[in-house]
Amino acid sequence: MRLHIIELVYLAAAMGFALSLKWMSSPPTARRGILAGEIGFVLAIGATLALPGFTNEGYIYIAVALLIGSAIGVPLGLLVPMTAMPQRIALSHSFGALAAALVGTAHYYLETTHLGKFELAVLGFEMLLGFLVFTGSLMAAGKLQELLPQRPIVYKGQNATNFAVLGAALVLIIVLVFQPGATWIVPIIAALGLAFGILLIVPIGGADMPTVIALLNSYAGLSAAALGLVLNNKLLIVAGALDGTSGLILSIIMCRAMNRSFRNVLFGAFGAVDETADGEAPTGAIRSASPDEAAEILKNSRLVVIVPGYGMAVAQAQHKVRELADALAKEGVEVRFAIHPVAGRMPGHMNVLLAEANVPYDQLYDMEDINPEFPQVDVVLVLGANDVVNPAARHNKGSPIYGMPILEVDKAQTVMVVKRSMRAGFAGIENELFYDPKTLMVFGDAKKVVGDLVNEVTGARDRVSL
Amino acid sequence: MRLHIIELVYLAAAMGFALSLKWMSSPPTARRGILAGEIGFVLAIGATLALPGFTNEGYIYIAVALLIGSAIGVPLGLLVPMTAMPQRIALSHSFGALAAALVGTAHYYLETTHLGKFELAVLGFEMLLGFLVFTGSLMAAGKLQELLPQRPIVYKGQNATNFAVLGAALVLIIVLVFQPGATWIVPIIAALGLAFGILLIVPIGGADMPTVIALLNSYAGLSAAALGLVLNNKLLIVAGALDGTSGLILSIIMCRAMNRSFRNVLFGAFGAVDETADGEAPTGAIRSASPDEAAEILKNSRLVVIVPGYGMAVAQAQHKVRELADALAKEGVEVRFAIHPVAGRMPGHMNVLLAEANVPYDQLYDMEDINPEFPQVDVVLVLGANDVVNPAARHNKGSPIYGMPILEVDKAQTVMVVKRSMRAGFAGIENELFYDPKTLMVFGDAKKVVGDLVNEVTGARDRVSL
Amino acid sequence: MSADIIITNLFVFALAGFLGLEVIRRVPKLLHTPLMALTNALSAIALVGSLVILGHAATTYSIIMGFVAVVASTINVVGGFLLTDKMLRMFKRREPPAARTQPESSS
Amino acid sequence: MSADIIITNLFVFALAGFLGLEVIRRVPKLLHTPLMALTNALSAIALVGSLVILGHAATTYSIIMGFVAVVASTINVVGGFLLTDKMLRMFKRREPPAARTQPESSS
Ligand SMILES: NC(=O)c1ccc[n+]([C@@H]2O[C@H](COP(=O)([O-])OP(=O)(O)OC[C@H]3O[C@@H](n4cnc5c(N)ncnc54)[C@H](OP(=O)(O)O)[C@@H]3O)[C@@H](O)[C@H]2O)c1
Ligand SMILES: NC(=O)c1ccc[n+]([C@@H]2O[C@H](COP(=O)([O-])OP(=O)(O)OC[C@H]3O[C@@H](n4cnc5c(N)ncnc54)[C@H](OP(=O)(O)O)[C@@H]3O)[C@@H](O)[C@H]2O)c1
Repeated sequence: MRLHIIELVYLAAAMGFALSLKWMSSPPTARRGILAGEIGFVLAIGATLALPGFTNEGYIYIAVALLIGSAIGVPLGLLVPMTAMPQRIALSHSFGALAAALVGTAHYYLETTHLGKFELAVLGFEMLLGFLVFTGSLMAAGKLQELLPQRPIVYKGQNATNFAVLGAALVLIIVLVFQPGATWIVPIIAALGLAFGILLIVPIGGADMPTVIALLNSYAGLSAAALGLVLNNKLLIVAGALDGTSGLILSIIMCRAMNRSFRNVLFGAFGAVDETADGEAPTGAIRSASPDEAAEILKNSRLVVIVPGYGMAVAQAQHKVRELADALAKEGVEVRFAIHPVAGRMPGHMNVLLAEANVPYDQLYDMEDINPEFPQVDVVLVLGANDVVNPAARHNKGSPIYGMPILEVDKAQTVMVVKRSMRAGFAGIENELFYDPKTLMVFGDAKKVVGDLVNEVTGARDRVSL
Repeated sequence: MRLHIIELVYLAAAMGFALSLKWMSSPPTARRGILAGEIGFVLAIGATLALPGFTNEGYIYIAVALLIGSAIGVPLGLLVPMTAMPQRIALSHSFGALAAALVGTAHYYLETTHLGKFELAVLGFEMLLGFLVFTGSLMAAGKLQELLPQRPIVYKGQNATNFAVLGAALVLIIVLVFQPGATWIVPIIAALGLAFGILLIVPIGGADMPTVIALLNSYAGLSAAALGLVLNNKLLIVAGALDGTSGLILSIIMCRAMNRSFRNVLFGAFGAVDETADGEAPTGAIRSASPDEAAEILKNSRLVVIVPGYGMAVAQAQHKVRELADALAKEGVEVRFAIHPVAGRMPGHMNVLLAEANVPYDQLYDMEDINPEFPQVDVVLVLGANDVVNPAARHNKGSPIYGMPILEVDKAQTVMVVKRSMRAGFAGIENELFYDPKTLMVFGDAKKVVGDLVNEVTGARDRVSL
Repeated sequence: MSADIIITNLFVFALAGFLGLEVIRRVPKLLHTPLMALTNALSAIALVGSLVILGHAATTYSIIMGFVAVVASTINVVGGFLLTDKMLRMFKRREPPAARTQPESSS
Repeated sequence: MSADIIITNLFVFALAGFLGLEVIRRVPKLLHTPLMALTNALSAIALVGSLVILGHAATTYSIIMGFVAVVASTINVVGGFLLTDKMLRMFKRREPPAARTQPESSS
């Protein structure tokens, strides 16, 4: 009886998860979505604790573990700056995956004798996936946090190695299926999974990390679902399936936006390798301007479009940017924000940053909506964006980003680019836009430069209003 | 083993059903949707026939039954005119429901001894629902086909009677749960279900039938799902659930469009009764015109909006209407169609008819899109529509349709109404629009009138082109 | 039947219902009549159950009931699909294609 | 475990996956980062399994593994939800409300 009530509570929890994703479909309902998800988890945990067979010491351990977990989780959730979001997400992925992997392993050792072929196969798959996502996510986090080299690390026979490792793991799983008692196999599978996770990420450039993270998310979902199959726990299955599809869709969307073949990313390295080959470097003189010159031009224009990029995130310049937009608006200048789907390091990265700075989200324009309008735009202010405004994507077949849809800022009357140097963006390629005669480079840290611009503009207004 | 393969085939079939509904989300994919649904059914039938325990005579019976069913189904599917669609759908609902009810009953008698409490309860509910939908759908079909009186039949103590019947049935189900062996109960439940189906529809006006049909559809889905619970057949559960929600959503949409409280319809009669009370009848002179006068006006205008209604369906005038639209277009007149969500007798009824007449569907405008434009419209041609253009819905609090969103044709420069008489529409109420000084009545059968209009317009063109 | 099975089936029911809500909500007004026809066909899924009853041909009663059930639901299925198909075949769009009835992009 | 259970679970998996596709497809670009954070939290559902392992406290090994698992997944869950909530609280819209990020009406 009790078991059945628990099952029903699980059902409620599953519905809660589904609702939480459904409600993410619009900002007004999104908060409710979180609530639904949280309720789902509370129900899930409560019901689980009500399961029979828990020992008293077990409950104590659980209490301690939950406390420790929360103690670490709360700061991780609240203190991490928005700019560190991608690595933050990657990191906590690794935790979830680790848990899944360990549960699978423990289950194997506890139930060894009672496991059927199907369960063993799924279990092996689940452990492999779990450990793989664990190290993979750690690697991804490291690369994004720049603890590890961003650039792809490639060596001869790389694919061979990867396939070998993967193959070995699969073979061992098959062996396990037919020799359930061969407990020595499991640690090896685990080791191979851990190794494969690393090998898989090593050759992938930083620019692909977000895609990889979404993909790892979907793997994590799969392993959760697999665990659910083994434990015959439908809640795990549902949550895993929802999670898996979501990760999958997000990575597909990202690939589209960067027009990378999904296959490439799906198999991680295997193909992403040539990502960083340079197109022929553009040359010529560049025009640079000082903030006060820039401010002059800005406040004498009718329509200004601000294109934020990863640089704004690094510089934490979003609040200053908001001030600038307001100041210009006061000057009677119309200001819009153009958001490239993969600007920054996560899908929607810029949206979150600008939201943090209280920029109303209906002031942000998607690429499709704004591109046709650039010819009417007086000034485009490119703030620490680079690849997403690189015209090479349109015409330079040699360029690695060729074909990726970009914000066509070079169609505007004037382009101002705020960045610290001539250094390349994440894709690691030159950007001819900077050499375009209509382009003005304003060198410096985004936050600093924008701050100056604000002062110039407002200062100017004060004089006027005398 | 075999059983498991069958289960997997059922899973595939279920996915097919889900896909078929998903693909109905746009005309280009809709055809594919049908295919998915058909494949789903083929798989379902094939897998079922592969189940063990079928006797040879059984297979023979099945073959015969399938043949007979198809022999009747084909003409029913191909020959029924589009105008008879609602009753057609109601009719075939009754068949499906009958099948569900009979299967439930037979299952009870075959398994009496092995049935648990839960199954008995669900089974009772399933039978009640099935038989209820059976007679209910027949009634609805009858009313729509005008074999039965359209007007609600109300008598004192009606609700009491209905509740009594329903209550009795529920009580008997409870008894059955505790005395599985009491086989005498089942026929009574069946009888009560059949009776309740009739009682439920009797007091509902014809205008509510389509809503009722959608609702019965959703009930049918529920009973299928219930059957699935009893037979532990997940395919039935999935199909039933999909079906149930779809019917539910459609009826809610219809209620919104006619702003009837959903509760009213959900409990059928219970409340719909006052539907036909008249608002105060408008009076005054009416202006009527002959087809040739009308044609004159039409072809000298720039923008004409055609508002089709149930009358067009009755008169089968859709093809002529298309001709008229083309003829006017040749005269340089811009022609649009304004479709009210509940024009006709089914949601989307007009869309189907006009599609049948090859009117491209992007020439049809939804109410929300066209309403703001009426002030710029020279002539609105109201073709056998009535309630959906009745201004009383906007201002006459007394009117039963008060608050129902309508096509605001009275805002246009000129309104032409084509109908046979001054008789009321489905809601059975007067329409002040006909007495509006800017309105011209063109009396006659829609097909005939529109035919004349076409001749006038084209004829005129020929003269011009001499 | 064991309560586990019942609960699993409730899971299936809940998920399918949720899925139904999500997909049906996206069907444009334009296609509501075909949708009704299609779901009408689907509602005859009881055919599966009918086949089992008739196939076992256990008792005269069950044979009669099963026979009627199979015939009835077959009518519903066959008729329903033919009808829906017939309707949909009529829906045409004028060139150049307009976007208003397209599904929104997956992003 | 009996094949029936496995197959039922496949049903559940398939339906949930389908449902996932349908709902996620509707999430606007605007909310993709919060979505990632949310699904990240959900992906720690292994917490349920971890609790069972640790709760039974069967062997030292299982206790250690379970303990680590519970801690790890709790971090993920707690952190994930807090983060998502923090993000979403930032999203504001300017008056008057514009419609572009609204979900489309249910018809
Ligand atoms: N968003 C996603 O989901 C996603 C996913 C996968 C890959 N990516 C990749 O990430 C890239 C995003 O393009 P993006 O244009 O946004 O960024 P980007 O191409 O990486 O360029 C960022 C630029 O900002 C400048 N910058 C860095 N710190 C700065 C600071 N403190 N102040 C001012 N400028 C600073 C850098 O130039 P300096 O060093 O000279 O200052 C750099 O050129 C694309 O290649 C995209 O494919 C994104
Ligand atoms: N579509 C749905 O899903 C749905 C669902 C539930 C209820 N309804 C109800 O159905 C009604 C639909 O409104 P409606 O304006 O489309 O139709 P209506 O209000 O029923 O009016 C139809 C009009 O067409 C005229 N007519 C009938 N046969 C004709 C013929 N052969 N030639 C010319 N005219 C003819 C009739 O007037 P004469 O007799 O004078 O010719 C009648 O006034 C609404 O009340 C709506 O609430 C619709």
